[in-house]
Amino acid sequence: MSKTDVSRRGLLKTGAIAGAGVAMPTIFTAQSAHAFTNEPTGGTVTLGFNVPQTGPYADEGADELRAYQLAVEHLNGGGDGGMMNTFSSKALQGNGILGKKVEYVTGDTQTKSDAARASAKSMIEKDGAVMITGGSSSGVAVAVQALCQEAGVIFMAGLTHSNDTTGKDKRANGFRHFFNSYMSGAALAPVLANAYGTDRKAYHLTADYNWGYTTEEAVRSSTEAMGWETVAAVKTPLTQTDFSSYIAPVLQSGADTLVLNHYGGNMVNSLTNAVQFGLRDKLVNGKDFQIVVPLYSRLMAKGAGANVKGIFGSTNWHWSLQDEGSKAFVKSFGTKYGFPPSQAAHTCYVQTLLYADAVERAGSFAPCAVVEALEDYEFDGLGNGKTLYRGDDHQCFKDVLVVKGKENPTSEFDLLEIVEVTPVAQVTYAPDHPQFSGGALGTCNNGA
Amino acid sequence: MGILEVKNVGKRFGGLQALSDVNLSVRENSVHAIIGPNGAGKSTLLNCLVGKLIPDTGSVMFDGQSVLGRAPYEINQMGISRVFQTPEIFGDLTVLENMMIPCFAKRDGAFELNAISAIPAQRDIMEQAEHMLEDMNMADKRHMHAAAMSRGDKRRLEIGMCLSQQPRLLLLDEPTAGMARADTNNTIDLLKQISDERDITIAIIEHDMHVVFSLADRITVLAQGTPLVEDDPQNIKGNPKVREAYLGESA
Amino acid sequence: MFKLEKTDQTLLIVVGILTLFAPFILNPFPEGSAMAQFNAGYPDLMQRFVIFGIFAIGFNILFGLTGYLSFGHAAFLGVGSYAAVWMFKLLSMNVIPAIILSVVVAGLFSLLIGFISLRRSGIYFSILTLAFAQMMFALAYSVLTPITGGETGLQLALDDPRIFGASQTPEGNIPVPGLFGLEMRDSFDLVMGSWVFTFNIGYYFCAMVMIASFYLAIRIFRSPFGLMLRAVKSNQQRMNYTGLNTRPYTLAAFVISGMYAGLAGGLMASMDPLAGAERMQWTASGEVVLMTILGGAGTLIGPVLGAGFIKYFENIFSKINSTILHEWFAFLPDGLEDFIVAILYPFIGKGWHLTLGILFMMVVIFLPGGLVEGGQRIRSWLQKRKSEKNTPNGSTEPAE
Amino acid sequence: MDAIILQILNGLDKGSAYALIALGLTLIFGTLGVVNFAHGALFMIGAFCAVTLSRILTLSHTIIDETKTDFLGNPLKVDVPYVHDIFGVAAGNVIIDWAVPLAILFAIPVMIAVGVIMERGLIKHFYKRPHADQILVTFGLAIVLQEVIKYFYGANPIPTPAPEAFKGSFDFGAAVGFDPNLIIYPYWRIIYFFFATLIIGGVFAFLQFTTFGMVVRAGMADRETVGLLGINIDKRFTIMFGIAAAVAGLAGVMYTPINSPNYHMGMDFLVLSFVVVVVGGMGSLPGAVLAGFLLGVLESFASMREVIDIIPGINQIIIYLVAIIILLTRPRGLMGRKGVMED
Repeated sequence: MSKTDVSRRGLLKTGAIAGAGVAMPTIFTAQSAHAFTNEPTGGTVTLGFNVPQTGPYADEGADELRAYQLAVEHLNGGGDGGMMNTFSSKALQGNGILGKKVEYVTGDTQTKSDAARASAKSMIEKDGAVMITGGSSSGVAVAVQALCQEAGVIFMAGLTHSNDTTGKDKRANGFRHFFNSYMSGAALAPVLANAYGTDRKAYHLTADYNWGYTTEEAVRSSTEAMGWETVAAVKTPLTQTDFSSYIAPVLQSGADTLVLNHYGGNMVNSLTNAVQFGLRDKLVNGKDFQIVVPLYSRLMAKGAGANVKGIFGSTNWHWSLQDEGSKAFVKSFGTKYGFPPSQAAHTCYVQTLLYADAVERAGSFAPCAVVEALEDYEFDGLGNGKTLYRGDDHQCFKDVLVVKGKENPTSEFDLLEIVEVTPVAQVTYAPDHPQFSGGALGTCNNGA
Repeated sequence: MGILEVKNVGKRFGGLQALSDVNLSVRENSVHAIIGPNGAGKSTLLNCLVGKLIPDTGSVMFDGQSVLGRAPYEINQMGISRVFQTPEIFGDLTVLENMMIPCFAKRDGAFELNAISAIPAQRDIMEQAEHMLEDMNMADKRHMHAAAMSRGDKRRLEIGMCLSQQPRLLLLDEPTAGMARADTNNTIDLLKQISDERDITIAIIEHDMHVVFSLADRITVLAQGTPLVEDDPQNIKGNPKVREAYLGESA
Repeated sequence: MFKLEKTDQTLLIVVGILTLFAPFILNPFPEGSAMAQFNAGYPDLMQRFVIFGIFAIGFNILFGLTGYLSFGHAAFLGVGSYAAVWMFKLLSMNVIPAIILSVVVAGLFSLLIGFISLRRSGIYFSILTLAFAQMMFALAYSVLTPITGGETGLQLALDDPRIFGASQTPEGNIPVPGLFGLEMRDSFDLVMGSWVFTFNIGYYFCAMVMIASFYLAIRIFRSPFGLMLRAVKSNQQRMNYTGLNTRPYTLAAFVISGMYAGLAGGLMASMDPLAGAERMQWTASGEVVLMTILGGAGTLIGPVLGAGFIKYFENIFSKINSTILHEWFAFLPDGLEDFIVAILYPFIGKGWHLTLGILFMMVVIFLPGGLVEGGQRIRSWLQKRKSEKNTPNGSTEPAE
Repeated sequence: MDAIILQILNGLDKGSAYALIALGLTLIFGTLGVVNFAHGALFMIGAFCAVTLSRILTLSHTIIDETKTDFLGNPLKVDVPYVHDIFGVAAGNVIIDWAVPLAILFAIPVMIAVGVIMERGLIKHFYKRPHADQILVTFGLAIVLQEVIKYFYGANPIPTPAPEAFKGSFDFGAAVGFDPNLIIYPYWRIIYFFFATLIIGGVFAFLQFTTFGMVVRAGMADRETVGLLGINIDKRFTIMFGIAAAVAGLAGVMYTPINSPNYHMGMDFLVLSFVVVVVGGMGSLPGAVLAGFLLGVLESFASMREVIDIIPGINQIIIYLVAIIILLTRPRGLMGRKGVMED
């Protein structure tokens, strides 16, 4: 009796159709035929797009899905090719990946690690996906990344910002293009010092879970290094909706800056509440009171509305960037969907292209070959300038954007403006940096 | 010395003295009726006997042991069974199952984790329950849902359930309340039969004089929370105090 | 056989056969066909069917028999998972000790929580259990992160100090849970023409445990203890005045169903060694309530059906996207195709919640006894039709 | 001291929101005996009444501004609200700015209609069904309602600000002699508090002083007897359901400037409001209000960092901890009646 670690429907799909009508043979599949999990042997290759389709991040998931569909279109030679034209690697031909037409399946993570793993498993076991990508939270990213490692497929993380994804929970089969908490802190601190001075007293409100912890740590250490003082850091429950009881004591503490280490709905509510309390109209220690949001997304800005005006934060990418890659992507996305892409859409699109390119360059879909092709790979033309996929932790190193809520937005998508493009050198850290300690990458797993 | 001795029992609800200085002695193997006008404290007294209420003062001794402070199930295990004004049975279960539960309680005590053996394997219990159903003339209804039966049958079932525990004292709370005449007479006959055939003491709270005088060996009259008189039925009938307090009012 | 009555025995055998042949039954459509989307015969989902089946069977022992509605049962599933993963991290990758520990730990938690919560009944009991579970979820997600992994869940790592067995495989990967050398994730495929059937070791392990759990549940239902539990639901007053102490009965039922939940949690971790806090959230507890009521509370098979129904929806319906819809209706003229897709689209894929909500309402409105009642109605309708056929002059029999 | 005063203020404000939702829930439970899991959805629909009104007010036609370009380099399309055309730009902006208060007028008829339709179309058939069925069907309804809202409005929160006039906060501290900025409170939250107490008072007065209210209260106490008196209690109960829906809806409308509404805000409040109702005692209106304020204040205290430093995580569990303690010491919540929802 032969054994497989997961089923290989990608193979069987085509094989079985060819053998349709022949009901006779009863074959247990033989192991030797497959070098790795879900090896695509027919004319197509299946990718799994695992994004939140229900729950609070459903809109972000929808935007990710749009980007994936666009990427598939471009990979298969449709549309205007988008960033494939500006990408420094020219391995992609617009004829699918390694000549195989790209197909995809979608799943709903519900932004819950269990559901995300279930849906990823179904894509691997049922649909024969050879790569899983997507997600909109670090909990999901870490959970699915571990699953992909075990199953022997590649995981290209979507939106995940916690240090842990490429820190203590890193895995050899997983790759992150998105930036992380440390980079946010490192990029923001100089801009904040520049704008608000170096003797600020900061009050942190931190979402009480892993991502919140790493973000608080990163922002604290980089602002304190510039001379800021951290007056207090209070943890807030994930399920909190009304932050008034956390915002109200801020002024009493003598702080003159509020840092909201919140994401998604938490951030929308805490920022709205903070502005409601009129914090930004106050004068403390002779300085204007300021609010900082380390991680911005367009949907968060949209949810918080006018409250974001003038508030600093960081993002991975923004559609108003004027490099050729960004312009090409915005153009093809905007033409197809009628509005500019979000940073989540960008990172997902880029991850798909990077995966496809690595497969082309490696000449194989085998995860270990892909890992080798991506590790320490340097590229350009995908929107963030020269970028390195570091081999030590599978984290992309690239420029980080410091942004600010726009005072006079012209549309519901035009909410943030770029204040500074922080060069990659300033956000690079050593692989053994204490904020990323613990855990090991391990070795790549081909499964099967 | 009776099997049930109530001494100086008093119970207060806020500003209302529901019972005061109640003394009562129920002789073994007798039928003792407690009568009284509405609000005389009959139900309160009963609840003090079964552990649902704890009296403020006094003592309640059953067979030489105090029942005070014990939970209803413990008092029941001592040998006191109660029949309610509206039949309290297991409506969702079949008649046979209803009858089996007290048999289990008698055999296994207040709690027994008997989760694996099948019910039909409990032959002794099955036999007891079937036997009691026949005694109660209900064998043909054994697979009926108890809730679907007539009120008279429910009452009959409830009495049967109490009897299958072989209690030493059976407390009945207006067992014929709301019954048609025919059902009432049937119930009287049933209780008479029980009292004659079994080694059992019965205490009955009743409003209906017909029932009381057809059953009771001894009667306590309760008025305004305190016993007025305790005597044999024929003496009660002629007692002017009783007539004034109770019978006169209803006559 | 099995010391069961005939109908129960038939039921057990039917369930056993359905479970063992699930890889065939759940994959009725050939690979590559448009309907293959509805195939559910892949290991993960099959495992989920039986694991949530166990969870719901256990929940039904409490809710179906005693009527006590616990709104925090997922907490026991959660602690079971944590216990199992810790066992993998510290002791060995064998699933047996992990599952034993998860049952024991869940039993202890349910003993404590049940002891306190069962002091109240009705909705007050429900809210107490809900409160305990929500507290456990909130703490596991935040303050207890060092023990529970918090947001990212408790996972295995390459440097786990495993007493029996290596921290890493020779290839440098994390070992996978197994049963004396049989790896839970191992599968083999059977190809028959266009059909592919996957047989997964983990699934069969879970299936065996489920059949055993189901058998145990039947025994409990039919035992004197089960009778007492139904009596508790029917009339607590009469219980008390029949010399029976209801508290230990309800507590025993609570602990047994908590242990079932722990077993389900342990199995989940054995199939996929990760334990996340979301497993304990009130929505997860609500899900098992829905499974049980949807299938038919108090019936033996109902909860299993309900579990399958909801998990099928969650995993199959959520994956249908507009591209697939367009493929299905590609044979139609373009305008009509777009129209039909536009109508269906809100109900599938990301709209699966909507469809599930509508189905809940339909089932509760029209089938108060759950899916089991639906089955009974169909059966009696079929029987009626059959008897109508058997009376050639067409005269129907008088109603009973 | 100032910190404690501030958290009491906070707690009262939070508590007024809890009390308002719990009140509607109790009203439905007390009158109809129905456990309504869709009550949170009514709150959410109320909030989306405000969103809808502000969408209606900003209904626009587009004009093309040749001088500017959009992100793709095409001429910029500018949306011009019709209200600008009708009332002029200045007056139009004021109307748009006041969308939330205006939405109160809009929400009342909508919510009453939603409530009546819900009661007549669905809930009515569940009066005699077990509580478990009621929970399931209303839970299903809640899912359907929120998914429908999500379909039309998306999953992201939608900012719905208060009128410009109510922005900023009031300095309580300075008013009573503390240093400035120590005890500040946003105007809109103060309004919310008074609005909530007004509605709560209104509901109590309505039940206390009108014949309608007296009949309903009698019906809450003993439905059958009131039915025997030949009073059509069903019709009144339908109206009560409409009123309860309106109360939930108004709570939602007024809540929108505090937190941007999203489709799952009802579910977020559902569990909490049930805890409030049960802690107050099922079926007790004063209990619900009392419990709402109590839990609001305690939650605020638990979120003080001085408290969290002593007991880490207390802010995560305070509500549930209090609920457990109260239910263990007072079997039927703060003011519950015997025998209600205990079977």
